[in-house]
Amino acid sequence: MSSALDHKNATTPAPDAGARGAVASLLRMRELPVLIALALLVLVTYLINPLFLTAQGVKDLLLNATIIMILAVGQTLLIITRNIDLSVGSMLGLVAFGTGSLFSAMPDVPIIAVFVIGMAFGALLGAVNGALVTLAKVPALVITLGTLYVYRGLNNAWAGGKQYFAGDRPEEFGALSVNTFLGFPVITLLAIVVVIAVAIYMSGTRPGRDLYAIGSDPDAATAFGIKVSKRVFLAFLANGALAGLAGVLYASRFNSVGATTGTGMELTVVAAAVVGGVAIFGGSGSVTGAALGAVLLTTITSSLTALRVDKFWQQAIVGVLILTAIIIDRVASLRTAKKLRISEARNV
Amino acid sequence: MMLNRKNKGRTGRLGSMVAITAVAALALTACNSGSASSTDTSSPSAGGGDQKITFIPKQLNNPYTDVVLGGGKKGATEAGFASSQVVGPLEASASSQVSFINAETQAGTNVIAIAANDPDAVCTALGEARSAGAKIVAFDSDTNPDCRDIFISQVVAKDVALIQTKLISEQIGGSGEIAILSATANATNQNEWIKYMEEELASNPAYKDIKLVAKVYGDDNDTKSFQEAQGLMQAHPNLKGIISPTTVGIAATARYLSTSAYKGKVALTGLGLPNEMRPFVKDGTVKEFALWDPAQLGYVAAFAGKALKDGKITGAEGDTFTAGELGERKVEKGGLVIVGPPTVFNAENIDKYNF
Amino acid sequence: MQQTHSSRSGPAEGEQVPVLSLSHAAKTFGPVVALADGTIHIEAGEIHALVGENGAGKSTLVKILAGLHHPDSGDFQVAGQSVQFRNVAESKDAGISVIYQEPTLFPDLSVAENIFIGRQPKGRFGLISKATMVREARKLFERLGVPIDPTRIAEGLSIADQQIIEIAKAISLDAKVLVMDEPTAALSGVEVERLFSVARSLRDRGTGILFISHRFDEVFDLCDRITVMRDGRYISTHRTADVTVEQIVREMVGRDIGALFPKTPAEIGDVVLKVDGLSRAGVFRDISFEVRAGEIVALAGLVGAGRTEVARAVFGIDPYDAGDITFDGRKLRPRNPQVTITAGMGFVPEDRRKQGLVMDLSVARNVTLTLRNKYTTAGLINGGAERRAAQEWSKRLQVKTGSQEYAVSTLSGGNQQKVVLAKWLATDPRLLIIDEPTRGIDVGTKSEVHRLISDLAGRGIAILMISSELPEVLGMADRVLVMREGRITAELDRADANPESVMHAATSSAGGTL
Amino acid sequence: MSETTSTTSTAPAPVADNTKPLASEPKGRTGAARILMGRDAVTIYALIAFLIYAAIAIPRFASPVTTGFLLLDVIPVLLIAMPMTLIIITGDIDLSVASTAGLTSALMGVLWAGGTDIWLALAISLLAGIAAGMFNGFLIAVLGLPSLAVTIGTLALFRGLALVIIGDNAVANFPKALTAFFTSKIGGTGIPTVMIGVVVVMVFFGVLLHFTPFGRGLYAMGYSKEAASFVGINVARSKFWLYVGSGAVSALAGIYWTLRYTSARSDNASGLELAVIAAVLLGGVSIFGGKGSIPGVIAGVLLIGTLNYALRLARVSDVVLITVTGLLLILSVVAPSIGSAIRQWRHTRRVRRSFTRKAT
Repeated sequence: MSSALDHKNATTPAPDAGARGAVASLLRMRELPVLIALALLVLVTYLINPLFLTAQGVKDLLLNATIIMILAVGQTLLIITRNIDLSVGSMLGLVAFGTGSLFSAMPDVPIIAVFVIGMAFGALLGAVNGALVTLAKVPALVITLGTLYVYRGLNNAWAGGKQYFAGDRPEEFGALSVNTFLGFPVITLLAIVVVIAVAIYMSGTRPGRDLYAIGSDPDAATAFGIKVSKRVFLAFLANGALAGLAGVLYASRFNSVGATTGTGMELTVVAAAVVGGVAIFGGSGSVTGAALGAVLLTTITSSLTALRVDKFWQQAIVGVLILTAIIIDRVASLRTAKKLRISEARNV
Repeated sequence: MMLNRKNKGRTGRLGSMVAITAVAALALTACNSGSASSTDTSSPSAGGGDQKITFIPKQLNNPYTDVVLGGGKKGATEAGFASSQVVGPLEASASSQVSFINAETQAGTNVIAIAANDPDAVCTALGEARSAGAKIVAFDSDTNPDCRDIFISQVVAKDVALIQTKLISEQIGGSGEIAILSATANATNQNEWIKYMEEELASNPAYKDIKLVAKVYGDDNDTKSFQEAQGLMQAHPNLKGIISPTTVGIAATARYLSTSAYKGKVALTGLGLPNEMRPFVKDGTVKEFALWDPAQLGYVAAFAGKALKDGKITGAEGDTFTAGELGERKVEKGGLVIVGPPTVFNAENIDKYNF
Repeated sequence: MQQTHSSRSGPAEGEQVPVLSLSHAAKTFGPVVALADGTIHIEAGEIHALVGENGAGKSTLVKILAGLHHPDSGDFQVAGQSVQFRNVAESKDAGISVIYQEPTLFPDLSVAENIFIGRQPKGRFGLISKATMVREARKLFERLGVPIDPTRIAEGLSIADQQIIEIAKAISLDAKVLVMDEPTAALSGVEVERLFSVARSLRDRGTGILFISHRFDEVFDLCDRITVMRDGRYISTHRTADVTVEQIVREMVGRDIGALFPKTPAEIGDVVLKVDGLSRAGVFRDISFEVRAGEIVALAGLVGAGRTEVARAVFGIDPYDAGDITFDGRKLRPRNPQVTITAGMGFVPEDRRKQGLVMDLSVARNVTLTLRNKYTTAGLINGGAERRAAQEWSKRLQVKTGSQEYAVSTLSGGNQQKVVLAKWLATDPRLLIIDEPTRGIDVGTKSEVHRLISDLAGRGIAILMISSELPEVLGMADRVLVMREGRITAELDRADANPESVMHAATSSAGGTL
Repeated sequence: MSETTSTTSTAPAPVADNTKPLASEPKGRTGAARILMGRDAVTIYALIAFLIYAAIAIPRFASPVTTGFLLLDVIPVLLIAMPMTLIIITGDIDLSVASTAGLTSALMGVLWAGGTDIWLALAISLLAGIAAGMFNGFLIAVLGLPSLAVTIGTLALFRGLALVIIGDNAVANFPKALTAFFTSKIGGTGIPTVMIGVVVVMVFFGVLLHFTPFGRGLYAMGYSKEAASFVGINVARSKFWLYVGSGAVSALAGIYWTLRYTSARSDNASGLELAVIAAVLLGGVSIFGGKGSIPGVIAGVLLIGTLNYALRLARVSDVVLITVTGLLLILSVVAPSIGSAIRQWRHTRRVRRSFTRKAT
């Protein structure tokens, strides 16, 4: 009997399963359709209007995607845990205006300090959301709808009619969104680093995997001993910090920051995540997918302009994309379910 | 996502009720004591009695608007209003001004000065205000002429249009493709200017080599204007110049140009605030642009309102009134009052202005 | 009746400190006493069985061990150290690993990840090494001898496979104490044998194992000692070699089985429900049976055998691929519960909180929920008529509640079950499907529910009862249909139905021990 | 929104217990107490309290003029809040309502500008709203897609179609008589004439929810879709019709918006969905589904509307207003939770104490 633990000659999965599995899992990857759609879009646009992929064109495409990309990454952390943060636009606005104020109060502040302060400020705002959601155990949708208003109100009260302009900020700060490195704008590189870092965190660390577990089945996660509240709180905090980073970058890139900066961004961000294959009910999806979703959405805008297509179509196309994304997910999951059911039926 | 079906407590009701009412009351106390936008003039001057004027801009918290309203408040005090107020929406949508007009009607405000987001959407509400005895002064952006008593225009619409076409023609050397980046598609003032620009470009032989290839709208939103500017470059590779007859649009476009490869290659002019445009003029992105003194707009609007309310004028063609330190103004055809000629700003003179 | 009240009996051998020792633990939920005296002592290197009827307090005891519940009183020691677990993690850290009856996997995560969640093996840069994780998982499955792909996601796995994964998880934890709450309920004979050999080798390595099962053959085959519980109390502990099955059963039940269920003979009438060749791919196959008026037909079998699924398909909740359902001579349309209800069928589901009742609504509204269309005037609900009907039915079933207006969530489990019954009786049904009629109900109310069911049959209502409790099945049913792995494997008359015949048909591994 | 697509058996077996979780769980209340102390009643009290406060503290507030202007302002929210209440009670959501209204408005403008008879234009616009609702209903009820994701998609899609239809244009020259009717008042009461229609809609949804078998079923669906299907409720069909209703009422709101402001534009009513949801939640509807009432929601809408109007009358900046709206929303959900959290904590402490007492 004692041999059971060392017993080796049980049915071993075929060794080549690994290679086949790799191809299969590549095909299963939810990022793939987004990537293909993006590639097609860029290609078609380029063929019709070659200017689309000039150095400046590429730079603009990347810059446009940068801020939404960072926000989508943060939002994905939350959606994966079955939460949501609708207040990102308001948080971004507050931090962006805060960045302007900071430069105006202390023109010589080191740029790195601005990033740190901006992210800390964002993290604080995110922490308020997280604390309300996890301590009071109320749905994130309602809480962040509330803080969407509250933060926007604070921003208006703080800024009033005041705006800070690009000229009020040091040139090196603005240059971050102008200068390029290997053809990539500096802030885009920063965003890509963020995406990679968070992607590694989500797939390669235990706390990251815990987030998936929480979203997959919150009750099971509790039963399993995962500190659900703590993880969710930290996810809100991280999302806030990323919104803060996006706010600082916004101030670097755009001309003015004021009371209305970032209004209405929340739905674009959620849309980017959904298009990127993040399941709205948690448990699956990746930050890479969400980032690609963000790039796809912003690229559509640029493509339509470059193609001189009536820009009125843009929003409708975004809507169709979102619906397509969720229908794809649904069809895929139904097919898997059916396949599994039938294969098991054969086993019986 | 809102699946944490855990907490379904249904007590604490009294608590939350008390809390809700407390917040409401608190909010009101806060507003009664120190409302940011209300400044009661300290010395109601002779003859003013207890007349009140309220300014309703397109949108609060907009720098250009703030300059206009600064002049308006000054004018209101000098003209002898007992108090002047500024109320308005946080977003410049067509219908958002209506409830403010309604509240002012009910508050018994004597003069409502408004910059309309949509010429028609505010009409019914303004009509009710007038039947309640209020005088309506439109400024900056006109309403439907039937709905107001008088319109205080920056300058002669045609002049504004002409100066911008002249500037762009100079900057692009009299030939090439140009585009217009405007505010919202329904903005009354911008549309009128654009109409004159198009007429001028078509009729004036000096501009026969200039081709207007696109009109886009940035909705007076920094981000959107920025991206529209970017789109223009891509869609029209031969673009030589852009006219942006709106302060938000010109600043956003300047920001894009100055940070892109198009800096110095594509000319930009339009209407902008000197304080906002200063860095772009200095770094060479923008050579020259124009604007009137926005403060004068509000200033004259206040005096016009006073004259209307006192019955000195009716808004008919030929009426005249004195607008404080700016002297006498005459009402022109269609109830129009012109404030003054536009100023052209460039690297030499821009430091002399602070608004 | 034998009195083996050795409640103070610690480990019989004395000198060895038990690896886990719980003494006189009590746990109440409001007025409900779930556990009055939970006592168990598990030694390193033994497999210890815990037996008792449903509701004896086994699950509560397991939850205390797992750190999910905090006992109101009692002494809890692990390896001689007093412990008080505040949460699951602390229990896990102390070396206690629990496998639940119903596996709790994360459906979106891969199988390997489900096994290693929270302690994934790390590779370079301190990051999770997926390759190592998959390799380790594969090793575990090899050891268990099951071909599950560790890279697939858990969603869509059969209960048996989910159970295997739970076991793999616990094995990988190298737990000091392994608690298995009915792990074999959904496993086939081969899988059970495999599991047992793993369990034995774990024991030989010094792990203490607590094994909970209703299958006496397994208990006697596998375990070294047996602890019996009844009505939330510790009864006795025996060495397996020293006792017989009969002895254990007597201690478990504490009274004569026959007297428990007041089944009154009823006149059996015409066929009410006829199911013919019902199949659903992967769920059940070729199911045919009849239920007659006044007859109680029990659908027996192990959890996961497909009993509930058949009932749901008959009622119209789930679809089916082939077969016919005839009710009162008329063919029923699939997937339309509304038509089924109108035709005269009722369904008392197994999960009261999720399926049977709307917990936030009042007693009255729950009772009349099935009759939404009955008490209406011109399409509007007639509140008075509704309340009167609810009043009448609650009275008839003796639902104990302060008011008809109280939310049903304020009632005890037994009274909630009565509300569910009332709800269906109010529709004047011809056939009632009752899934696990007495699950989670205290012993007192239990016999009340049984009497009710018996009465209903007496009044000519056909009853299709699904039950996992063998005594309930044997005591109540006129006829027993036994299901295994999606098929009906036996149809037994009341006279032929006994523990052996039912268990034999339910498990392919001939369970002739009892 | 409380459905998961998971097919594995993930019943929260070890967590949920069939017994009651807390000894101090509130006892059910009887009829009168339920009505007087319910969560929705709180909103009604708050509304009354605020009305009294405003009438005393804010000059000119207490007048029929207030009634008129205030009601004209809240009508769109009031209308859409009705179907939204039913949808949220079933545990779903519809974020596309404002876009449907915008689409209707745009369509109406284009039709009228294109020379269509005004009544025909109205009818077509209403049908368009119904079609939009059917589209949502099809995706959510028939295909079983999550409502939150679907309606974020249609929020963009319908607004996009509005833009496609009317572009940047605005149509303003609607028949004077019609637009005048939309702002006219009933005699000297100050109550807008259109309120008659709005009341009809409110009564319709109120009766539907509270006095019909269909409405009774919605609560069951909101608590548990399983429990609902076990009592013979056709969950999919009910959902479908709710979205159709939502589309129809959103279209009415769009028509009202167009004619009240005499302006058909693509951006009409944009952002209104959040205002509607905020009001519905403030009115005591649980975002989890299963709880809420029409009177509570009406009070919620009026509370926000009155606060808005009163603050504007007192010339308080909109800045304060949006902050207060947000705080109210947060408070309305957090306050009960804090209460029960405190009870939970007390319970745990009591148990702990008795545990240690017995242990020693």
